[in-house]
Amino acid sequence: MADPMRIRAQVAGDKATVRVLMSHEMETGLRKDAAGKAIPAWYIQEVSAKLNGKSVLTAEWGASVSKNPFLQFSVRGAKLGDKVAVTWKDNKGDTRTDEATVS
Amino acid sequence: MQRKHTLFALAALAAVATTGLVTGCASRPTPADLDAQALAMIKASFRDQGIAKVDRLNQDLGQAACSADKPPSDDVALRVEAEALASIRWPAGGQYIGDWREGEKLAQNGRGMTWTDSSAAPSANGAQCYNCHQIGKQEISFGTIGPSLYNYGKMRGVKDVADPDSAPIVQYTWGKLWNSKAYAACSNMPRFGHARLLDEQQLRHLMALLLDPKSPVNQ
Amino acid sequence: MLNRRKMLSHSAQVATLLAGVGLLPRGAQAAYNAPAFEIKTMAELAKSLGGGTPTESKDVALTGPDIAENGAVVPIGVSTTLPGVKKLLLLVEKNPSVLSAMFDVTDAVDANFSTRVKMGQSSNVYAVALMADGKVLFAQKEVKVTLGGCGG
Amino acid sequence: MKPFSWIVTALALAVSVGAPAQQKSAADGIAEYRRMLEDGNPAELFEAKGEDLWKTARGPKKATLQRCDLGLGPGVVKGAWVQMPRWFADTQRVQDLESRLLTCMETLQGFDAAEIAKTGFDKGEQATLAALAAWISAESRGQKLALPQAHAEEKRFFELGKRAFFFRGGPMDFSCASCHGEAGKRIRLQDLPDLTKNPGDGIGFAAWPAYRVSSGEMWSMQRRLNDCYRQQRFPYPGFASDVTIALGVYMGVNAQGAKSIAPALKR
Repeated sequence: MADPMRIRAQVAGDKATVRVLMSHEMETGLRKDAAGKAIPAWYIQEVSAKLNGKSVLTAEWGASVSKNPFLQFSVRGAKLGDKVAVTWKDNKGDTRTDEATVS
Repeated sequence: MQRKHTLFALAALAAVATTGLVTGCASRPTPADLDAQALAMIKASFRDQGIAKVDRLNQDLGQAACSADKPPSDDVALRVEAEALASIRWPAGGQYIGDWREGEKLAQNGRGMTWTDSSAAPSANGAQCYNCHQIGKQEISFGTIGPSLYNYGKMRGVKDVADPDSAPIVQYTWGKLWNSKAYAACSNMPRFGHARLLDEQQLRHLMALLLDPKSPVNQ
Repeated sequence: MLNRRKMLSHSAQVATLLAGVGLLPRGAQAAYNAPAFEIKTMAELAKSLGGGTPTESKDVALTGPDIAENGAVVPIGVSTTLPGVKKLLLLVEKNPSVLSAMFDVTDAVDANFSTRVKMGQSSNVYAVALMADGKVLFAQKEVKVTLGGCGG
Repeated sequence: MKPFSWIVTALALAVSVGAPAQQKSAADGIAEYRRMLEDGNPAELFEAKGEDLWKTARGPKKATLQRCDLGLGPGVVKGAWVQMPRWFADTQRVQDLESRLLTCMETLQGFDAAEIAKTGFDKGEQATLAALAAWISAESRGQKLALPQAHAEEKRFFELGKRAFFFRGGPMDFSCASCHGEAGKRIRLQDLPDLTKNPGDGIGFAAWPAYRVSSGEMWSMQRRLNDCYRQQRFPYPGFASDVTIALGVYMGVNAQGAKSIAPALKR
């Protein structure tokens, strides 16, 4: 079971800047282990965000996004106390959702 | 056998070193005490791993002489340099120069001799040069622990490595690569020939990189 | 500024990229667009041409370092102030798979995203904006990846 | 940001000039790269994990670490990191953060400290140690290093650490001082702090633990020292062995007064 994300959502004028750190290996499938056998690909493919339950962002990633990924975006019309939820889904079907309050 | 015994002795020493207070030497230890305790602590703190064995901690004269925050006395330094100079093996058949392209590859390669390397053979080692020196102008990722070697041969007026006029600098460069301590007792530079980090052929390639007028280093 | 020939060559590259990725006018896919992320080389991409010619545009911004101290983590940002942008893409020309990330732009977010990508070697990086009217605009910059540490 | 102007500048520098300017542009480029990474250090992920591990009942004794004494009294975490390594009366030893955590995990939670010390980095309870170190150091973020030197053993370990720092050995004749004994030097493009004095806020000892982007791992000071010795071509230093702790005392006391930014982000 994957570790929680770190989500910071800070109001700046009429929008909130959201910074997300995800705990994930983002293994490309191109690397070999010490024994020389290929390490299977394991990476986040889909990322989405909701503001108070309403979808605001969907993104698709490849294996070339860095390990323990960072994502920054800005949600329009977000106010103090609003809830920002971020969800990722990887190529093994594992998924995780975490929520933060806009501050 | 032999080594086992010394190890036990060292372990005992180390125990003293780490529990010095308990065993009652609450009065300030002398610098000499501390030297002995430090040595025992170091020997007791490391273990063999892969090709990196604890015998790597056994210092020779030069290593011991250059293990303080102050340089060694002049006479010790001179002894270290004399021993180092005497240790230099000059290349078979006076053949000093190889292929600068191979030299560049070696200079770029920073691998070798760690406990994660499988072989200690020269063929498994890089020459580490760019870690500490600027060499070719095209490589911007270079270290500054050593001086820049850009235009090394050109600046020393080497137009033809075979020219007798070039002999002194050619020989000095070989000697510096073989055993840097021959010219500076506490040089930070590894002794590539003396410590068997690189073989003669590899050293020839580095010589070419530095001295061959056709090498990009001298353009 | 880049001269015209350079412009065109960049346009061509991006055109082949996008054609291969299957993102030109054929419309957006709902599910994860696996083929888009399987493009291996520029040559592979060149096989499948098509779609409008991408044009370099000052209205698309790509942020990233000139030099990356480590290719494992290269901070890249893509943004545009133009109305009517549908998708923003991040491409690394010399990666085994050129497409790194693809963001759907909605009215609820700014067309401005930052993330971090792996780069195997120094390469051009492209920020591409797919517009509602089918136009394809891009910005590009070279990011140098240096060999760090002791190379060991 | 105007990508093209960047490129033009870069090209201009690359083609026209000699070493000095090129070095400058490279150094500036690296500085710019580091600035871009400042926001969003993945070490945060490990801090969160570490805080959780500190407060979770674990081990054979099903206990938390909340009564662990890091030098400022049982359970006091804030400010503890910037005063370690230090003398601990209960163990009669000078201990750094990791060796002290081993003591607590053994006495409070019933783990086998020797077993954990033998475990490879990032595996099993070693991963726990790395996360704990990330959180504990973060609890002293912005504070100045203030290692105690009152106790005779703390003074003695400083002296032992100094000697270890200058100890030359191995097939390449390296000591810690080979790379860290002088200011303003680099390996490749990496600046090398002079660890024989205070190298400044958030530099050297005041920057570890750190998240290593090259491996995507959280590195404690123990792991940092272990890799220094690997690159020094030395044999393998035991985890929490006296030489690593003595070096911690030497570097930490030299950096006295430097602000800690741990856990930092490193190449």
